[in-house]
Amino acid sequence: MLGLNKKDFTLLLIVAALVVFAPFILNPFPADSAMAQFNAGYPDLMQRFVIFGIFAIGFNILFGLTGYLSFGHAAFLGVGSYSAVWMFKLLSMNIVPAIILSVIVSGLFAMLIGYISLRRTGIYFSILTLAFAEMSFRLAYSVLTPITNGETGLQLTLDDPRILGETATATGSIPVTNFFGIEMRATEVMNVGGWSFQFNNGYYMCAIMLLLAFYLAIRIFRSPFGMMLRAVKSNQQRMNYTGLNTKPYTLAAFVISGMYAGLAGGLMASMDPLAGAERMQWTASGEVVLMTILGGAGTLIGPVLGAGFIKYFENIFSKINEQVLHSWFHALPDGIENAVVWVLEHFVGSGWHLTLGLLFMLVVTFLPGGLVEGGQRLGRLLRRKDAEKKTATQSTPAE
Amino acid sequence: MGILDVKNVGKRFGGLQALGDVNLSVKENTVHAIIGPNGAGKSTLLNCLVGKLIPDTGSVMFDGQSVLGRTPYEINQMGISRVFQTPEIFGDLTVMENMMIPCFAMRDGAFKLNGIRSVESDTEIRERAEAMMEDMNLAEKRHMHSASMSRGDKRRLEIAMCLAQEPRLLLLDEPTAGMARADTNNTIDLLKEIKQKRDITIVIIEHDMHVVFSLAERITVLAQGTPLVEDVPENIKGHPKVREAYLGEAAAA
Amino acid sequence: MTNFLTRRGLLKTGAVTGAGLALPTIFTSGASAFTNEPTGGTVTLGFNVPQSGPYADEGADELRAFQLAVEHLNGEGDGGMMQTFSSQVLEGNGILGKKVEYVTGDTQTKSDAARASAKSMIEKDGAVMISGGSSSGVAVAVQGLCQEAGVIFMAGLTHSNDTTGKDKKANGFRHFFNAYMSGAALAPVLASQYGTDRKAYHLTADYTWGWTQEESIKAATESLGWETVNTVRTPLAATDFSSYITPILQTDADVLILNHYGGNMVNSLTNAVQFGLREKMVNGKQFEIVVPLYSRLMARGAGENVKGIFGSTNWHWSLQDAGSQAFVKSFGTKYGFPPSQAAHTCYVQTLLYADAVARAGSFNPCAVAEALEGYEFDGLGNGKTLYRADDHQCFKDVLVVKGKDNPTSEFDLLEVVEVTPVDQVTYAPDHPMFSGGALGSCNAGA
Amino acid sequence: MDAIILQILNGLDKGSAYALIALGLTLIFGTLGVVNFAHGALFMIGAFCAVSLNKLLNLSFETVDPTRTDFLGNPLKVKTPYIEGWFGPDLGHAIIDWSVPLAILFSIPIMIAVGFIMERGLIKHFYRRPHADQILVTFGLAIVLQELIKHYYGANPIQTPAPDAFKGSFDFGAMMGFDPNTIIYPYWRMIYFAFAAVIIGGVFAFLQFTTFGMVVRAGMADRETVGLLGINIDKRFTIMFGLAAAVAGLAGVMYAPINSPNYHMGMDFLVLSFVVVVVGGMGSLPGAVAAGFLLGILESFASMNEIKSIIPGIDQIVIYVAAIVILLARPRGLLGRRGVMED
Repeated sequence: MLGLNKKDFTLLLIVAALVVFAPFILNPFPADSAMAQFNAGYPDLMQRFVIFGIFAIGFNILFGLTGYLSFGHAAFLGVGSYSAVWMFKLLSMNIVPAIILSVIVSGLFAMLIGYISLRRTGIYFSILTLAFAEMSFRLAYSVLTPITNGETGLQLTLDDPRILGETATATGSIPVTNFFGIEMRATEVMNVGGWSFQFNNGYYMCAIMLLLAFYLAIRIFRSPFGMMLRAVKSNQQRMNYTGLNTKPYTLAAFVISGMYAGLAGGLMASMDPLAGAERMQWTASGEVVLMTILGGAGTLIGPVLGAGFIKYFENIFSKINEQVLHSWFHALPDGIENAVVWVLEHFVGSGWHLTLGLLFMLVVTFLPGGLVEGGQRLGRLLRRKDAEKKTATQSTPAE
Repeated sequence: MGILDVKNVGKRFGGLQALGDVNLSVKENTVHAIIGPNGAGKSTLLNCLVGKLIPDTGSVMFDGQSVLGRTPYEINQMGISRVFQTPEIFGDLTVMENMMIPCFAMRDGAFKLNGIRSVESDTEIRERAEAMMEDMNLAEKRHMHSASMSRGDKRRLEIAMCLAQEPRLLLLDEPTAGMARADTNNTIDLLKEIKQKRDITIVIIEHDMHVVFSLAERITVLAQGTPLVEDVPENIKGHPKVREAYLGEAAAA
Repeated sequence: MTNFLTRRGLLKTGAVTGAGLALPTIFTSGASAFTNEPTGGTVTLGFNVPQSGPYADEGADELRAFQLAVEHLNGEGDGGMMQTFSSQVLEGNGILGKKVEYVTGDTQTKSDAARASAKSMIEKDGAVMISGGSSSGVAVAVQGLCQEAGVIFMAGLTHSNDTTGKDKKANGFRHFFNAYMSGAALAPVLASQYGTDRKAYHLTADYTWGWTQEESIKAATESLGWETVNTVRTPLAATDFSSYITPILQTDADVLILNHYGGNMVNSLTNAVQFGLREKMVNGKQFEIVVPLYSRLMARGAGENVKGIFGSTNWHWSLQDAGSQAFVKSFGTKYGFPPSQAAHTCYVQTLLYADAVARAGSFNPCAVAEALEGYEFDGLGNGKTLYRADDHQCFKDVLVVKGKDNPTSEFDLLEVVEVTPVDQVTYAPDHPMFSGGALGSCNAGA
Repeated sequence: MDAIILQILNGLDKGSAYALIALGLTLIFGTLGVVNFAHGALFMIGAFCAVSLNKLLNLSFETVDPTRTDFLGNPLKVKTPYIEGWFGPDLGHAIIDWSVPLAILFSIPIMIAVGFIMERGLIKHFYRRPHADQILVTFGLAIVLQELIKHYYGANPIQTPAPDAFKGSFDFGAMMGFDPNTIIYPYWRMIYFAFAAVIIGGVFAFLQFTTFGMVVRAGMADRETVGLLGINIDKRFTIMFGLAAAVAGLAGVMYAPINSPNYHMGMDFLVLSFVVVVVGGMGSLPGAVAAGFLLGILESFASMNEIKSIIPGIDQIVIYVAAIVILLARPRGLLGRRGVMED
């Protein structure tokens, strides 16, 4: 189906189902229950899951396939965001030209940086990409402020030209981003019993993009091009002595992953028309590296899982404060309640970084292949149990 | 004029003259061995042929065209394939995939951005790879991770990958180094079979005289960066200069 | 989607029935009149403070103040500044009878992260007002978001002119003072202390706040006769300022102005003192260092180096007016140490918001904004204060402070030298440093 | 002229810190082949050893002074450090005053222990894992370490002064015949430079002249062969990790008076120290040291007003520009070896 084999097509279907039903899946707890804090089914976070998923999928095309570890991919995301916001400022609030421009601009930027950085391999390559990205960030933060609006981030104002759109709405506000009139920020709320599910246009826009990006990634993984990239990772020497020029292969992978990053950046700006320079900082580049490794580098679904994992902690765990903890444990006797809260306090709220750090260590120590391996192990375990059950039932009559 | 003509090639590394003034002509469809004691410059010469090193002086012509100044992949595309001392294969890939890569390289050239069509659907390449694996007795291992194969199988795979490109010149750098006797004999048989079936020129660098004398039609002896003798195997065996070169080495050791 | 604070409260009173869901209706075309209209017995406020990164301690102090304000609004504790506030419409029964709940988030002092966490408070938790923050970049970014979402933004610590200048928004309000006011308050004191014949050398953090601070203090000192020798931009990420300080030795500058905040300020001041600048004599004058924006929390990091150094601050716990004393008392009793200026502004902002809602009789951001615009109040620690309608900036007295020579405790680092009256720091709404940009019209969302 | 001399001094001083951190990082790279993202955290822990000793010495008992009041109007509790109570105010004060130099002694065993625990408890399981996994696990560790420090010490920088005796600055200008007060340099920074030189010299001497060092150097060149010789290289590598941790820690202790330590100072230095190591060339100790000083000096010069006025913002990016230029001109950095971390 769609040029995919059965296994890949199933994977695509599963991802599609997860993405389409995310507003339900991520909102498992009734809105007024104590566990509602763990609900992640609100538009902003769902958009982030999907956008960072795209970013990580793209990064994985470079890192997972070729083994080239770029420490500067956030620069492409940042450039994509800036391009999109400029498009909103100058042309119109339609996201289509904005996203197209951001993909093109970040692709060109990736071509430039990739062409230079790919002259080196290994850690030398990593440091070159890091250096370019850090330069971009620092300049964006200071000297390039006329283009980037520095620390505050590039944002829309009431006096932007928007030649194909309107400068300001009739009510005197800044117009909103849209897809041929469909407003990205519009949300429908569905209340079912104690649950409340939010369906956001912007989210579904991102979701469609994710599915396209994911589908394209599968095709790349299964194509001769993907195989060549894996061969580059495996043995460059043999590549050269097999009459293959590795340079254009790696450069193509670099540019493609840069364009994925640009798409993510453009989408991010389309959901929330502000582009902050921190998006380009090395920590942001490091984050996508962590997402990919955490999920499982070189696997199709891993990076998406990794992205979801990190964004979930950043957005959910950081919001659990002392009051919330007390509300969970108020049934306990006071002394114990305080003790439990005191312990947990370290790991949530302002301590969310600690939890994340510990989880990084645990996952990589016990699941060398990342979260995907965790899933595989779980699957194997279940199958084995299943098999045991079967053998048990089969062997019973024989006795 | 042979298919490969090396004229006056010299190469220095700092103060060390690795190759002095090497002249060598390899005739088409022959097996030509280059032997010599350690440090004689055999590997340096080989590296000059495939573009890994650029000689300081002289010329290297393959089929009337100069290979100098070309990158390894360009030289490969001219029709020269190389087998390494330790098998260089794509360890992370399966045997089948290993086989398909040279097939792609042969059909699509040094670079083709073919990112949409799946490998599976490319029957032409699959068939070619299958045929080659069949030919080289690798078909049963097609789904194996190539890194987990035995050394002999890796060597076989590497040779198969080279042959899949239908090269006119195959360079072998000590193909039996570190192999057990039985594997060595298998490799000899394999090379003989290849020679029998195909129109191919083979240049082999080898330490193991058993291998050399089983295969070579002509032998060049290299010592201290210069060719000592070049002749048919029968004449090499008792040649005094050769003895001196090797015994000298033995005495030094 | 009510947060469970609601639930907790309800459980405690044993009345679980009929809890109306305070659904977040941001960006929806739902039935509500405005974004996140509170329909149940509670109202949710969102406190967005830095919990990680260099300003985490400042963020923690802001959070303490918010918690205290919520307690006081709900009628718990001693009421703090609610007693001394000139407006007495708040009754200690929440806001408009609705119990005040709150949610918190981590800005990480990054525009992106701050917007993400503010969005989650609006979209997920149904917050009707967002407050807090410890940097101007974040304040401007979140203010923009609140404008789009249709909720009120009560800025926390943000000192850049832009927040109520070129980036001002109809839904955003700032109680904290700004760079212009710092300059205007500080310059006369500097002139009287150090004379009018001085040559100043500026080191400025290379980002928007730094630039507006430099512009303001430069203009203010120059108008008093000072000469500006040089203004040098330093990278925000710099940790060692030695290579920016040594060139000063070669100039004839006799005052160093550090337009730095936070970690930058601690390091640049420490470095400047290390290089012996304070012992230096230039043209027969003692070399001096000035830090236009002081933060007591940060000053601790610079230790003894702050002694005798002038700067300005929005508020200080040693003020003797009834409002300040009431606040210090209730904060100090609860947490064991005096509040910072960041805590003060956040506490005041929360009360001002609640008061405006109460006076307007509605949570509708447009009604609240109207109640705040042009509102004059007193008793919140800064004397008589005006929320100016033109730019949503508070105008009040500004404190000029100096590093204390003999501190009695680790909190007792600054002493108030002068309370600069409000008239002296007031500027026209169309002042060039604040021009460009417009409030726009208030957005109620929905 | 005097401006240039000053910037060279600044560069040497910054370079000392970079070189010390990069030295430890390279030791770990070179010997263990591990990409240690927690190395900055070790530097930070070192600095917090100084902070902790200072706090420890300042542990106080309280006496109530009824004549003064605190911020709530209660009688003021005056704190007196126990040390001053035990040794008398003068000696006690002197001990507190010298807390940073004392912290050097205090930190060495702590840092070595931290290094051992890290290596035995975590890093050794990652020797044969891909570099990506090493990055993830050490990055996780760095986060955990800095969050723990944040939890106990807060996020604000903590002043950790040098002894009073070293607080002033030295007038080079007067000595060299320039105008007085034009070339002055703080004592403590000069001490830092000298200290760094001693440590770097010590590490080199250790590797050069001891049997232990020779084995380790051989191990850096070819781990497998040395292992085949029947030498227990693992044990030595553990010790090397402890040594690298101690070097990073000492760099941190001595750095504390220059800039007040805070919990994320390790992360601030992390990226920079990686750039330094790579520019120096993977696996080369002299390269790391040379690159540290080179980048330190470049950074100082780039922040001169004369240069900034030609290229605005150059001081923000000079290190990265230099890194790019050097890596493009020399494929393996200044002194890197072929094949180390190239795949």
